[in-house]
Amino acid sequence: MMAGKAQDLHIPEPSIRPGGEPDFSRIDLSRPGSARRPPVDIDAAEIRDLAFGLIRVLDLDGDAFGEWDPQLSPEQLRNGLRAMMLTRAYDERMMRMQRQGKASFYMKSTGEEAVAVAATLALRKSDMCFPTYRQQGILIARDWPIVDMMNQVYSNSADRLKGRQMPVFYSSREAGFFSISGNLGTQYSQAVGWAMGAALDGDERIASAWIGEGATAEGDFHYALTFASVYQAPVILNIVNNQWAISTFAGIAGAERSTFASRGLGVGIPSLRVDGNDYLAVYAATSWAAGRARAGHGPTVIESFTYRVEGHSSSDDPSRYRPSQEPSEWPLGDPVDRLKRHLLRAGLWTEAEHETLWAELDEQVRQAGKEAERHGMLKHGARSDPASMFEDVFREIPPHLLEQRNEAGF
Amino acid sequence: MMAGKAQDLHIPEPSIRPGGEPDFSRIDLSRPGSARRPPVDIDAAEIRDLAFGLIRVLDLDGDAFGEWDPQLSPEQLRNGLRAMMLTRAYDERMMRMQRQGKASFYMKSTGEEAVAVAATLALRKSDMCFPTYRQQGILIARDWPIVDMMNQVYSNSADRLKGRQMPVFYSSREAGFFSISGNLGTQYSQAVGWAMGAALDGDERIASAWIGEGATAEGDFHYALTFASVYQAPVILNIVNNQWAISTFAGIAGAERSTFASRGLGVGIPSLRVDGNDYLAVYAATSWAAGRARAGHGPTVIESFTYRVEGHSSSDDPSRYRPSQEPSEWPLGDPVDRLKRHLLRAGLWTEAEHETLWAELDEQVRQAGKEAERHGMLKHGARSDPASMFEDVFREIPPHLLEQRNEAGF
Amino acid sequence: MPGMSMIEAINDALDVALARRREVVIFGQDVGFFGGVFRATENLQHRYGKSRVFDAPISEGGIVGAAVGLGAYGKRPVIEIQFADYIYPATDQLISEAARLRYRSAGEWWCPITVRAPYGGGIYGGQTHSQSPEGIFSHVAGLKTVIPSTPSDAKGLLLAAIEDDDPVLFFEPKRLYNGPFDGHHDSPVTTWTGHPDAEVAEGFYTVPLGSARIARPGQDVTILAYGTMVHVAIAAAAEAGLDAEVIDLRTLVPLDTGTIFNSVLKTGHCAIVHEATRTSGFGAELAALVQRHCFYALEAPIERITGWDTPYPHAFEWEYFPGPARIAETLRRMVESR
Amino acid sequence: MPGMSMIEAINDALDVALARRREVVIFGQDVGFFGGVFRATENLQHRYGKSRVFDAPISEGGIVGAAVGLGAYGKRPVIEIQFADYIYPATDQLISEAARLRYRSAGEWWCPITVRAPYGGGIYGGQTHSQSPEGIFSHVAGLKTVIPSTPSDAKGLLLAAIEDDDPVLFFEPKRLYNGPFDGHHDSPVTTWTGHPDAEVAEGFYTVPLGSARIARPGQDVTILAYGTMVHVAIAAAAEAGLDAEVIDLRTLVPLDTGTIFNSVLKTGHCAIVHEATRTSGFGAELAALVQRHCFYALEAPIERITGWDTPYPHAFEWEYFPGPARIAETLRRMVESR
Ligand SMILES: Cc1ncc(C[n+]2csc(CCOP(=O)(O)OP(=O)(O)O)c2C)c(N)n1
Ligand SMILES: Cc1ncc(C[n+]2csc(CCOP(=O)(O)OP(=O)(O)O)c2C)c(N)n1
Ligand SMILES: [Mg+2]
Ligand SMILES: [Mg+2]
Repeated sequence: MMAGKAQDLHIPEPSIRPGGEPDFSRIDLSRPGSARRPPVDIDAAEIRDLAFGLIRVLDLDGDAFGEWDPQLSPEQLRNGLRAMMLTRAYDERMMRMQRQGKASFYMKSTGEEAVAVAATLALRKSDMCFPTYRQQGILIARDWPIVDMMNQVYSNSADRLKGRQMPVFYSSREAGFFSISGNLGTQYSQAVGWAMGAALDGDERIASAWIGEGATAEGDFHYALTFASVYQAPVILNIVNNQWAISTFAGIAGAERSTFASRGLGVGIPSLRVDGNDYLAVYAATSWAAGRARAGHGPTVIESFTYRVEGHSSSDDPSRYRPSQEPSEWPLGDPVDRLKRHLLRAGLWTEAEHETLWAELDEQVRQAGKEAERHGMLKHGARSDPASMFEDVFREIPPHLLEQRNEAGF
Repeated sequence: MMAGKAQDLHIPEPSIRPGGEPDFSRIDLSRPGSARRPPVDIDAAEIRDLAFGLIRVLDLDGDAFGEWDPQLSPEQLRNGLRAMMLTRAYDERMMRMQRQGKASFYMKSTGEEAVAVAATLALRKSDMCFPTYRQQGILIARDWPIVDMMNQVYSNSADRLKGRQMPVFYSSREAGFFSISGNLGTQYSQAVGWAMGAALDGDERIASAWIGEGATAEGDFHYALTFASVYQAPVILNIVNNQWAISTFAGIAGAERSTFASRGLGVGIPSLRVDGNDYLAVYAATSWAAGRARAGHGPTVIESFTYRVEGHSSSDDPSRYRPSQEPSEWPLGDPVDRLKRHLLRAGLWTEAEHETLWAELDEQVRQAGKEAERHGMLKHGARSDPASMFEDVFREIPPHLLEQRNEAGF
Repeated sequence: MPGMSMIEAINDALDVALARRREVVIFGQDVGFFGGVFRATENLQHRYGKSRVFDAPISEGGIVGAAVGLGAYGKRPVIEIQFADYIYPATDQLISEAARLRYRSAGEWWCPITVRAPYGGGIYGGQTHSQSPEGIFSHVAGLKTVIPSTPSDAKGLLLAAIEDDDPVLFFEPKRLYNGPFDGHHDSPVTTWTGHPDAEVAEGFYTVPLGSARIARPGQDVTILAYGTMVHVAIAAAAEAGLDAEVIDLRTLVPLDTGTIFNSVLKTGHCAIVHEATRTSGFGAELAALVQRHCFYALEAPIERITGWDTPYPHAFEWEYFPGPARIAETLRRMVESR
Repeated sequence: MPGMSMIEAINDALDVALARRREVVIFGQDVGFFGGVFRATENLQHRYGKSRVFDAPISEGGIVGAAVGLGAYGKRPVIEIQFADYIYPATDQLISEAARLRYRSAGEWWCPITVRAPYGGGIYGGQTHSQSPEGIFSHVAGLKTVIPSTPSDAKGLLLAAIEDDDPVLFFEPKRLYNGPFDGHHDSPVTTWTGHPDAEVAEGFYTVPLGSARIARPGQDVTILAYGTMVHVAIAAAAEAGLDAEVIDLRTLVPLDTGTIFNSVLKTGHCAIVHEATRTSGFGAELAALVQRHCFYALEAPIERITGWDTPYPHAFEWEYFPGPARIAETLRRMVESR
């Protein structure tokens, strides 16, 4: 991996472009169960290797191995599976609705459900999440009504965000889900600030933030790591390395020379790298980090190594920049499928139950969809009152906005 | 060094404040000569330890040890000593002049001369430097006329920068010394851009940038490391860890949990940590990094571990925030003194020669000072033509600025 | 002279610039292999190679910082900020560095960079894909700001920006990329095909920075506009039944005050339209200048028809947008007060 | 009621705020043990402890980002940007986040933060210690901008800013920290001692945001000013021998247009002074508003006397600064045109 001569600039390039055969040979897969699980009060300096390895619990057959196995109860496992499946069912329907012109935009999280769901269910419900647009699984894991999410996507009359945000830019204070920004990375330093507040108050709650591997190049990523280290804030800093940032492969974010988890080492934050498609590994890493934070040992960085199975968004066509069969050849499998196998192997689940659950979730989503559509869709039916667009710029509407509202005829 | 409980926020604090006894016990001093010198094409992953150690060549008696000894010729050694001494003599005079009201502001580099001088003399003269305000030693090492520097400090009629910049914000394209900004950190990503240009052109020249440990918390530091890693730019990224950022100790920049050199590891940049008061160590590390860059192996991070002996600037009074005897108890000594001892030990220098050189340099500075003062000083005597303040906003003066110049009566 | 859409004209300008000057390098998010999310750099990496056109990390500050360094080295970087809404992480490098490098070094270094960024609303992009930040940068001494409204101007202005030795912010009205737009969002979408301003000359040409264009000559009232709003203003004037003179500023800094003042001295009325929020938008500067220089000719107050002082709301895009109805109503009120 | 300098009044306001509300936390570069490079936070860490007043990394973006998070948690952060010139790395967190959090979450979260920053020239600080960036932020919906001109207002406005549940930029005229300044830089330095506006009431009080102050009543001409320029304007009017009404805006957003318009309707003349560069400075907005609302009362064009459209040049600070001579000359020309 050394650069070429100085005589030209090194421009990283994925191993294969459309038309070629997907190549995942560069990926270094450690054996499930092989990573050690240190005590939560370990010094960062003693576990630098964990930032370069890959913590895995489940093998591809669904068996669990090693110290990181979180030993979840059958109910916990089935809950996790259900939340991931509901997330997927929700994504499927909403993208279909977008294709039908019912929403202006949509973003799926297919293949990355564990990164949101396991990382949420390993937290307490009162912990605060600072997600990106690709962690709808958090809301679902917290049993947030999907009809409410749909209302937001449709910007309809029941949209709690009053039509102000693009689809999928959810916000739910009640669910501990911070308002999604459109500007990448900003939530990261905010999460650290929130956690600083919790530490100041001796509050038991901790914060957890997510960022895409592409967005780690933003300043806020650096600010967050620096502040988290300096003030030892009780925060989990998740990096979702799904290999792609729109059309740009992770090499342009610096993946050629080191792991994203290793970014934490430079400021002495304990940093883990986990198989992001392994529900148990993500769960275990999150539990460990949450334990650290709650015991006053400060922040943890967790890179979840995963793969963006679908296009970036409804506006994207990934076949323009990567082989279309790449997703199906991703060597770390599918998180839903892997957790299902685990349940099957353990005799806690059957194919029939699985089918029934899919049908049930599809129906749940369909019913929610019908309910949401009754409240309108961006270009059809009811929206919020347009006059409300002048509210919430400030706590009270100042005179110049009252005048403008008047001018606007509301 | 683990944090306290989550029940309060950890706020780093220096071990001692004014009134107390300076305490440098936390400083881990490796034995000179003990660090290995890897080949320049080494993979970053194999030398992570060098980012946590301390490369030292000279012991405090002046003897040189180990693989990092750059084996400089007597002339090179004496040149280095001379440039450091001239830098110090220059600083002494200019601060005195500032105290006399002849300049509005001044900043010394006392104790940090090696970080500029050795790191410059190990480069080629055609290499491009992107310094901070504390590397006047670069200009001096490149034999730039100190009278020209003084003209800038005085904003006088001979100031090439036409009175536009505060004192010490030099610029010299001819000397390969990039225009100093006032905004911390910005030069860092610019240096990487410059180096990218050189790589694109197959130019043999490389770039070297400096930043204070305090300013590493800025976004540009992160941008620079990321871009340098991604594009394998031929650049040396120096971090001058002089322990203080105005009144703020390095712990607030993250020094409690890791070294500044280790910041480079997260993006896979080979990173060295050197004794910044050891001329030979700084020289050797720079040569190694320059060799890497010129051979097409990309960037290097170098933390120079040093100490800011004086106040931040002429506006600062360090006795308000650190024990006044701290500077004299700094365990890594003085770079001028240490190089002098080395020359003495090697029989290449005598106390008498040293005294003579001081006298000569003092005189040189005095003469230059007299010459500069003849061109005026900010509040006394000649300045540039005020009408020139409307020039160089753009390449050509646009109509609205012509009008404003008119309005201003020029 | 084939007809081109604005995005094609921009792509063509970049192509010409790459061919013409070895120093031109293009980088930004997704601009390499993929050709940009709006396709502005389509095929350019393929044609000129990875060293001339390449992807950059998601780091606007780093992109501009690197561009400043590349410019100091001797390159002529043309960088893309994927949406103007994402320019803010680069503010320090733009304001403190690019804008002041020539000045602070008394001409030793300068910053021949062009920053392209799609701006403006009309695509249901909500608060982070719709902004018009031009007013902010027009306040900064040392930056030029350019905004085209037609394919042929887009090409000529972009080539002029790239040729320029000073930093130029080149804001592209994304609503016009694929067709002209008069503000009637309910009408069928039209393309640039057959539009007179879609006649784009081949090869190299420039439209000089600092010269406005009379997009529609008229006698009753002067409308100052740029970007998307030029087309909307023309439609609004027609709907108001007024013989308006619509001036397409094209460059905000430096500003062609001559063309503006001459028009207002003639019509005695001045309306200013922009999509950006009103307070301290560039319309404020225009109003301040016009009242100062055409004071005795003005028959009515200068009016600003702009986006409201709120973020751009996704579902109320068209209530926010200063569309033809709002403009026409104001125009009518202005001339009635005669 | 002891006399206080402005910096003492600010320190006092912070002291009162810390004592009054547990949620107030203060952080920024060098504000902890040291008490700030201008001494605004002197003794506060000592008094309230490290958890209430602490140093921050040199990372303006991080400081504001953390403050937004702390605000979302329920704290009320008061942060210091060491010089307003260094606010730009925080632009994205200010514009994209702090300003829009309440809006985009429809009120679920908000941003009760106060950003203090010394601004303006007059201390030979050159291009990076002299800037006045208020115009930029006044364009951003969701931010309030406050600038005091006296010790007693500084305290009351700062306390109001801290009490406010929206993000407030509080720009402090550093040239006024230790004494009033009328623009005569060659005159002996004066302190606030004995100045009527240095009478600072004890304890908690607020000066409401959004209300201007008539700093000097008059009949001939209205001068709109804020910060340092209020004092300069008063001196200039005296030197021009005019009975000027000087309005100290105190808050730029929201703006007290009533006080402004009433004055101009009375005097028929309006001059605007600020230190910031002219083009698209806040003076542009003021001129646009005044011409719109006082059109028929205005007897002469509104004039702006401002910093030039150049960076702030170290050696030519006083040629750059819109001092009393320049203002007086303009005032005279304005009323002569009567
Ligand atoms: C500051 C900023 N710059 C650019 C963008 C445009 N943008 C939106 S998503 C995206 C890719 C993000 O990739 P990554 O961080 O890897 O997250 P992923 O989409 O893979 O989940 C880009 C460039 C943005 N939203 N904000
Ligand atoms: C963006 C920015 N923020 C803050 C400052 C104010 N400032 C000037 S020097 C300084 C301390 C810098 O410390 P360090 O980086 O360690 O360099 P040193 O002075 O020790 O050489 C600060 C905070 C600045 N110049 N620019
Ligand atoms: Mg990604
Ligand atoms: Mg330092």
